[in-house]
Amino acid sequence: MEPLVAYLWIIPALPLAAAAVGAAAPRGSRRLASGAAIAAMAGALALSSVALKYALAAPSAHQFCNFTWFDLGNGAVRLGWLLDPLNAFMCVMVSLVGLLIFIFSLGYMEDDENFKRFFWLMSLFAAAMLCVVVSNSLLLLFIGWELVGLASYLLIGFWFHRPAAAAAAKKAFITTRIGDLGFLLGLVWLYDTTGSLLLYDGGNGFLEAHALGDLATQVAAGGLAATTAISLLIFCGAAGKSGQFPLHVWLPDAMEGPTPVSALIHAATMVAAGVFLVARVFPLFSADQGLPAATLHALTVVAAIGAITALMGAAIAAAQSDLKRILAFSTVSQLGYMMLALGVGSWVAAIFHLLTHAFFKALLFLAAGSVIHAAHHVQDIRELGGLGARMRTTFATFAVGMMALSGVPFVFSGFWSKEAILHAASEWGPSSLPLYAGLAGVVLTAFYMTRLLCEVFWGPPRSPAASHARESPAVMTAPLVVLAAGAVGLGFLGTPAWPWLQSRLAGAEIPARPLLDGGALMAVSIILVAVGLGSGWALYGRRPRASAAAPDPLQSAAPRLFAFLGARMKLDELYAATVGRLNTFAAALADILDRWVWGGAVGLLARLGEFAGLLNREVDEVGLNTGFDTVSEEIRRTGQAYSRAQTGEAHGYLRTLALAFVVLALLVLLGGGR
Amino acid sequence: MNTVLILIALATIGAAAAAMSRPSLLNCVLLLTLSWTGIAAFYLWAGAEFAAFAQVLIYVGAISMAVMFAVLLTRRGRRDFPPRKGSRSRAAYAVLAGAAVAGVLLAAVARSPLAASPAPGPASTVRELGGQLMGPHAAALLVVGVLLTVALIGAVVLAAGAGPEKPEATR
Amino acid sequence: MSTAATPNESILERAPVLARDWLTGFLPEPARWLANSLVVIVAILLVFATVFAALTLAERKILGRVQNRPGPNRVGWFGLLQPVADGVKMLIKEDIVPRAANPVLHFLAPVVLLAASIMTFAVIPYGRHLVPVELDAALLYFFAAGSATELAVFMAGWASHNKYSLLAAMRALAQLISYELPLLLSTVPVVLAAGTLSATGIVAAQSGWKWGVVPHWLVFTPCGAAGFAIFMVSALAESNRSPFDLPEAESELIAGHLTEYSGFKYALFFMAEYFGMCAASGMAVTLFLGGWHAPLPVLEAVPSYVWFSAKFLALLLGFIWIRATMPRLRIDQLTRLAWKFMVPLALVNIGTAAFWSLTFPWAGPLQLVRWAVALGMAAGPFVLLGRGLSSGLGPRTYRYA
Amino acid sequence: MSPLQLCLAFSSALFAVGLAGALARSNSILVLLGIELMLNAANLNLIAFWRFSPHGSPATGVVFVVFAIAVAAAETAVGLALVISIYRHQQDIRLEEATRLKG
Repeated sequence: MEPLVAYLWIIPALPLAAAAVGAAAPRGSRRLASGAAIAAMAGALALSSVALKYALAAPSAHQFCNFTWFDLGNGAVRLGWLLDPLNAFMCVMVSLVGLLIFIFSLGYMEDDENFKRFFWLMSLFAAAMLCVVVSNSLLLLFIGWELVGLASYLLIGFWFHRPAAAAAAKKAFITTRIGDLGFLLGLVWLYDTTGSLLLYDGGNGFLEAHALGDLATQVAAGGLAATTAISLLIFCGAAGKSGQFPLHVWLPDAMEGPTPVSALIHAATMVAAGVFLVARVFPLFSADQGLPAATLHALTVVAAIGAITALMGAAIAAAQSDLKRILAFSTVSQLGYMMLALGVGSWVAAIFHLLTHAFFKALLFLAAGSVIHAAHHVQDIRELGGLGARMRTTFATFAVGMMALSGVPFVFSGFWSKEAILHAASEWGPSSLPLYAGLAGVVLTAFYMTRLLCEVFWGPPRSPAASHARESPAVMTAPLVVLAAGAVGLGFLGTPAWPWLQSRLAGAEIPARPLLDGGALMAVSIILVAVGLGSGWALYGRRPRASAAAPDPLQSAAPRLFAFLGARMKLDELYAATVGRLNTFAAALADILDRWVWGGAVGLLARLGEFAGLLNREVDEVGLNTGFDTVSEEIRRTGQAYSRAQTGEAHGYLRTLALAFVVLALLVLLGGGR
Repeated sequence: MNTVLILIALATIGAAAAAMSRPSLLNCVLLLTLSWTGIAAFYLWAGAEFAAFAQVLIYVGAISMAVMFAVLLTRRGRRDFPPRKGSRSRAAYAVLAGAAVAGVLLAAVARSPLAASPAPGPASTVRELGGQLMGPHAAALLVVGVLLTVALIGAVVLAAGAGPEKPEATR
Repeated sequence: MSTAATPNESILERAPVLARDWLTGFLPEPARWLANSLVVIVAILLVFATVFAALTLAERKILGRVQNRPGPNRVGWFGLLQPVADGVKMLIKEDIVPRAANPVLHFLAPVVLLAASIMTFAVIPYGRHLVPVELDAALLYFFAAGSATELAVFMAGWASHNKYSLLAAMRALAQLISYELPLLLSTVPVVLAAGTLSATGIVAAQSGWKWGVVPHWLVFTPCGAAGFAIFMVSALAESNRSPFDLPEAESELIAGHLTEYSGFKYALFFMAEYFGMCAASGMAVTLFLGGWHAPLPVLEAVPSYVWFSAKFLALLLGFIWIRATMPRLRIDQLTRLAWKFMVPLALVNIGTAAFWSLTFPWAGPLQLVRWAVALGMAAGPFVLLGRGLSSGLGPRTYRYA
Repeated sequence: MSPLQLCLAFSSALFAVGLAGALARSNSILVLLGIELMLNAANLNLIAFWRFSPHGSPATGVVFVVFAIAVAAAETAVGLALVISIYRHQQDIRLEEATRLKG
């Protein structure tokens, strides 16, 4: 029987089929659409787990199966499917989280009339994400990448009748598009130099030694190595999709979509795609490490961007008042951590953090979803409060998620994955700045999560909706519990003492280090978490805010900083000021050019033609006609003169004849005509 | 030899001159017929019998008849009987022109050194003439045949054609 | 095979010539030529005058007998002196000339007519040696002289200054001109066969007998027979005889163009008519009936002029016979007969003559084919055109002048 | 004066008479006949030269005359027909009247 990889394409195919069924089904068939979606997701999960078993059987081998999409003259475009531990783990994560979120949305989207459309869009998204994950060719990956972008646009703008949602969808799509442009350029450049976009192709895939070898030697412009330049271009795509520093502005606004969408797309999967991409082509990124002469290493750029994003995300999250916006900025910050991990060279730590983050961030979002569902779509934390007593399970699962995210030691997965990143950062040669940024991030994360917890769950209910909140139905709380278990359990797979997950991912046995090895770094991080939690509880726990209008303790402490952070560091305005104005200026310039320069020229030509026509008529009228008239008049007059000779008098003719004859004869006779 | 010629010449010219001067049309035509017979007589004197008989047969027999009919058909009234005022001067001019032409021709004849050959003229028999007609002049004969047919049919059509209005015919 | 006739030079044959030579013998040489011609002229006039007289009588006698009545038998023995009586009557009748008539033309008309018809006798070969004038283009001369008669008829019509006589002259002219064409065309086959225009040549061409019995006369050839028929009918019309005697028929315009003539001029017109008839039959004999040749070689002994006179008289009797039996034709029937029947027939006859002469060398059975085709070509058109003549005649439209 | 010159004189005289006649008479028919006379004068010349030509050529002269006579006949027929049709239109055949064909 062929190796499993040949059948890998079925995993994305199932949700795609469900999407097709959902789309084709008549409007009202809600049960059919949701049932198909969930069944497809379950099938995908089963297959992914089987694939994982196969992958784990030979962790270091990259099993691939390539086929020709279409041949173009002499060259042929070849795509392919890949199976190795990284793919397998991602497949399982995506399908598992997807399945739980689908089940959750059954309850959440209950009273929405576009129920059917929601489910087939979600399955379309899942199919696209799975395609990105299992593809062996950058081109196929790029196709999936674009479909994911489309699905996110459609889902963010799900309630399109709300202008904010439509604007947010457009913003998300355009910013990610800018990133994708860089990705496409890198892809094209790569294809041009290596001649193949296949990752692994029995030796001549571009990730394999032979291609990388000669790629590294080429020096692109500005002293950058070719691989560095290509990697940076690909990183643009990743930054765009994963919401890294310059291109993160769309993520907070993406919260306009329904909460399950935010959970699935803007927490677990899509944003993680960027990190997965960089991890996937990590050999390309790290190829220039060996070149001492290179002025810039791709990974240092990644690390820098990651650090900046982590700090900035955490800081802004602390000053937000909207429940989902706080979680969105927390996601931005955690993605910054993953990029930081990649930058410092450990893609295994980044992927481990990605997996754990997927579980507890999905958990937090779903819990927020159930809160919003219960509080009749009130999202402002200042108006919520006192929900702990009213929504027991949601409060409990939210607390687990909060502790995992902020990295409460030893029990929760968040601590182990963040620990691995900090450990990798500490070992990074060039500079230790990323380490300090990471540590600062830890404090801030702990602080804003406790602030969120206190504001929402403790204190008096500050609005009628909050006071009427009831616990969500079982169909919503069950996935929360499963996710909570995942958030706790997953951590134990990757502890330094027993690095099972890391070794599987790396394909090589990583030596087990004693649990408290490097105790100093671990102790420092534990202390920082405690400081964060304490300060959060101090400001918001002890004296929870009495009313919605009450000033925020942080605000009273540092009003200008708080306002600055509240306004998302004014990045949107900055962009508007720079890119926006540039765009309008370019448009105006084009308009002027078109109206005056080209239009002018055409107008000129038209007038020229008109003038030529006029000139022609004049010359014709005056010059030629009169000329002809005079000439013909002349001819007519001479003709008339001659015609007068023809009198019609026969006698006259005969007489002239006779006389002429006589004259001639005389001439001949007298003139001696001999 | 010459006396006969002179006689014929004088007779013919006299008849022709008389024909041209008589006021009455039919008398003119008859006198003309007489001059035509005079010409036929000259042909006989010159020895060309065939030409003479042809002249008599065609001119005296046929053409005179046609002219007679034409004259009879176009007799409107006697208007042209009294000589018109313009005709006096025109006759004078005509005679003058005729005299001038005659004078020039006679002068030319008198001065041209024509070698007179007293030998009796060649006798042309009808067989020889037939040979000539059918030989070198065969084409000309056919053409004349066609010409005659076409002319005569044309004449018939012209003359017999219905005029724009025939007042006197129907009244 | 044809046997050439031994020229009969018997005394009788040469008698007239000898007589003439004896008569002119008395005169000196230069005048002899003139005398000869004078003798000939006088002889012709005498012969034909007597023939004219006899003819008037014979015609009235025959008409009588045909109409079962005796005819003139009062004057002289059996009416023999009737012509003399008529002559005397004509001479003593008053010669009336209309006042408004053009006296010169009025007198000149009969003279020209008689002169023209008498001139035609010059070329007819009466006997082997009795040819008044030996002309190369004799036939052409005969028709040239014949055509002069039309002029005289017009003069008569015009000079009498009478509307009816003028109209009658025009109708007579139309008839004469119409029938002159078939007359000339019918002689073309003869000329084709004989190869010459001279009368003696034509007669010579008809000498000899086929199988010793059938003489070589042209009348016995298909084209010759058709030619002879057309010639006779046209001759009848030319001399204003019987079926075509419209101009001076009593039922038409009184005496036609002769109304204003009386007395001797009237007689002259009649004499000219009879001379025309004689000339036509004489030429017919020369052209078609072998001139003075005897019908059988055995009869060669009989002098040639006897045979000529016999045939000549036979034809004259034919004329009179036709006059006795045929009804008169209307003017339109007459002209239609000429233009739609006689002229086309004559033209076709020329075709048959061409065929006849071209196929002369055919031998044996081909001769039969030749005869059959020639007869067909002669008879066919005759029948077809005949049938076409009276068909399609619209109702007569009378246009009153 | 040799006979030939006499003949030529005769024909020239006839020609002149014809011309004078054509010019003098106002009646179209007589003008036509005048021209006819001029034609016959030409024929006279032909026969004269044929009669007195030195090398006794075959009957070309006579052939020419025959043809000339035939053509003259055709011409007269057409001329008379024209005169008759003019008469039918104008009821008058004076030559001065028929001036419609002018420039």
